[in-house]
Amino acid sequence: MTDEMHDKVDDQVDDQIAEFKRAIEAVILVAHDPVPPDLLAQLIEQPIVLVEQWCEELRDEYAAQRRGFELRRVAGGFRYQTHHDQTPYVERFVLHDQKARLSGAALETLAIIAYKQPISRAQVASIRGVDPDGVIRTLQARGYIDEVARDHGPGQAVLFGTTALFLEKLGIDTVDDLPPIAEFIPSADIVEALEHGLRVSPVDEAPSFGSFSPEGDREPGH
Amino acid sequence: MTDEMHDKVDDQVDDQIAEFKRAIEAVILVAHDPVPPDLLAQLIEQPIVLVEQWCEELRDEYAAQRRGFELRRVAGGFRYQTHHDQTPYVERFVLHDQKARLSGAALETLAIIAYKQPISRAQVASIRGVDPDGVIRTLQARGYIDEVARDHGPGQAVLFGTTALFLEKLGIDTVDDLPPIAEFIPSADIVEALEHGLRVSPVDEAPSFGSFSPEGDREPGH
Amino acid sequence: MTIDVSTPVYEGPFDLLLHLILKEQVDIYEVDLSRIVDAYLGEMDRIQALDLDVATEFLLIAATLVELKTRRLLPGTADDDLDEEFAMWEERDLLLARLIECKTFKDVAQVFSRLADDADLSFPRTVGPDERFSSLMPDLLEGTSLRRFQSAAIRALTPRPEPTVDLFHVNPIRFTVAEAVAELCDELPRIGHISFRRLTADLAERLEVIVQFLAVLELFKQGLVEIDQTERFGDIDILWTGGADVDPSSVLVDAYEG
Repeated sequence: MTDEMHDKVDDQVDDQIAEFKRAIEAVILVAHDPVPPDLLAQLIEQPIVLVEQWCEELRDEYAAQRRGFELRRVAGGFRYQTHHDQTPYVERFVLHDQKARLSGAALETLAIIAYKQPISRAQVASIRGVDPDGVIRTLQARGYIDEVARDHGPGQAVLFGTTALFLEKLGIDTVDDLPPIAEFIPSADIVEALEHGLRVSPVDEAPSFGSFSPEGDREPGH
Repeated sequence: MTDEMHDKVDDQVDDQIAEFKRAIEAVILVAHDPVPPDLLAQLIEQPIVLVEQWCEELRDEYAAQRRGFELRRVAGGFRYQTHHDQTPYVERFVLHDQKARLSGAALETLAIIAYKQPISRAQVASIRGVDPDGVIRTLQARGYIDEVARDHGPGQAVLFGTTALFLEKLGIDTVDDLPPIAEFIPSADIVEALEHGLRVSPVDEAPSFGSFSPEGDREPGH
Repeated sequence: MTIDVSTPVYEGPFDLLLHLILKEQVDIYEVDLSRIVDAYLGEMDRIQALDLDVATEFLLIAATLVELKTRRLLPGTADDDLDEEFAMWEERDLLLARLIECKTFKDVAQVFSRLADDADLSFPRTVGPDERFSSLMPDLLEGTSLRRFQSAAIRALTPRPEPTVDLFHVNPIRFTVAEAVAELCDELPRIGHISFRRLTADLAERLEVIVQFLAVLELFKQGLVEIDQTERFGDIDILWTGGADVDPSSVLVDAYEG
C-alpha cells in the first residue's frame, strides 16, 4: 500500500468516526435522561469503549470551544447540561424551577442510606438516634431513595437504597464515585475528645482500659 | 490611541461577546420551546439585533463543525434540534427507548389534572411552580387531556380534564377509580418542619404523620 | 401543630451530645462530664414537648450520662462490683461508637451538600425529541401502573418548602456577626451568587437573620461582595467578588455583639 492510499484509508476512517460522533450528539440531544454508553453503542453498532472515548472527545471539544453547555457523565449515562458558570442566566430563565436544597436532616439520612444500602428504616433510626420516618418519606417523595428490597428476617422490613435521581442530584456517575467512608471517620483528636467527654473513670485516674479504638471492628460503614 | 490599545479593547469586546453567546447557548439548551430573540435579549441585556446576529453565528459554527445538532429558528424562536441527516439514528433511539414513557414532569402534570380537574393552566402552574405550557401541549397532543370547559370568571380561562383514552390507558373506568392520595399528602407546615429537623414542638397535637408505625397500607416497593 | 422557633435545632440526642462535647474540645483535659451532663439535661429541659419516640432516645442517653457521672464521682465503687463496672464500660463504648458514627455521617452530609450545590449549578436538557419524531413515540402511558401514577400525584401535590440555603453544619447556636462573616467567607466563594432570601430562608430566628444581614453588609464594606436590589423591598442579590481564598480572620468586624 502506498502512503497516499494509507492516508486515504485514514481519512475515510476519520470521516466515519466523525459521523458516529454526530449520531451520538443527536441522540443525546433528544434524550430525557442520561444515555448509557451501551445504549449508544447498540444504536450506532460500535464497541462501547469507542463510544465512551468519542463521548469524552466531544466533551473535550465543547470545553475547548468554551461552549455554554457541556457533555457530562451523570447517573450512568451522558447528558447535555448547562455550564456551571452560566447559572445566573439560566436561573433567570427558569425562574420558577428553583432547585430545592436538602436540609441537614435529609442530607445526613441520605448519607447513611447511600453508604449502607440496602438499609432498613430501623437501622437508619439507630444511627441517627431519631425516628427517620418523616425524612425518609420526604426523600422518597422527592425520588432520591426508593424501596429496593425486603429484609429476609422476620417482619420483612423494607430496605431502602438510592436512585438514579440521587446520582443526578449529586452530579455523580455511580455511588462508587462517592469518597470512601473511611475518609470520614473522625480524626484521633475528635475521638479522644469524645472519649474524654464520656470518661468512666474518676478524673485523676488514667483511662487505661475499656477505651474505644476507632480502628477496631466498630468502624461505621464499609 | 495606539494600535496595541486598540487591540486590547477589541479583545475585551470579543471576550464579552463570547460570554453572551455562551449564555445564549445555555438558555436555549434547557428551553422546552423555541426561545424568542427578544426574550434572549432581555435575559442578557443586549439589543435584539445583536442577539439575532450571535444566534446566526452560533448556527454557522455548529454547521461548520458538522455537529449532529443544529440551531434552528422555529416558530419565532431559536431551538436546538437534531441535524436532518441524523434522523435514522434518532428514530432508532426513539423507537428503542424503553424508558420512553411520560417524563416525571409530564406525569406529575397529568396527575394534577387528573386529580384536580377541571383545572386551568394557571392553577396547574401555581401547583407545579413551573410554566406547564409545553407539557400541557404534549399531553393534549397525546390525547390524554382535553379542554373540558371554560372558567366562569373574567378571562374565561380554558379548563382541562382527562379523556377516555387516559382512563383506558390506566385501565380504569372512571376517575373515581384513581387511588386515593389525600392521606399521603402532608400539610405544608409539616413538610416545612420535616425539612428543617426537630425544631418542632408539637404542643398538644400528636403528629400522626411521622410516627414510627409498621408498614401497614403504605406503599410497597415499586 | 405549632413551631417553637426559640428552640435551637438539634437533629437528635447524638447531635446534641456531639455538640456539647466538641464545643469543649479546646483543651480536652478540661472536658468536664459534669458540665456536659448538666448542659445536656438543660437542653432537654428546653426541648420540652418532643414527641415520645424522640424523648425516649434523649432520656436513654441522659440516663447513661448520669450514670457515667455518678461513677466518676464515686471512685470507690469500682472495686465492689466488676460486672457492673464492665457493663458501664460497655454502655459507654456503645454510646461512643454511636457518637462516632453520627459524626462520620454528619461529615459525609457536608460533602453531599457541596456536591449537590455544585450539581445545582448546571441544568440538564430534558427537552426530548421534537415534533418530527412524535409519530414514532410509543404510547407514553402504556405500562404506567396506577401506583406510579399515584406516587406522581403525591409528589406533585405535596407542598414544596421554600428553597433554602442550609447552614446546618454550622453550630446551631450562632449569634455573632464575626461568626456569620466567617461562615459566609466559607460558603459564598463556592456558591458565588445567591439572594438574601435564599441565604436566610433556613434561619428560624429574626435575630439570626439580622446578624446575617449585618455580616453581608460587613463583607460589602470590605469589598468582598456586591449587593444589588432591583426593586424597593425586593430581594437582595449577593455576588461574591472576593476571589477564592479569603481568610475570614482578616475581615475585621466591629463589635456588634451584645
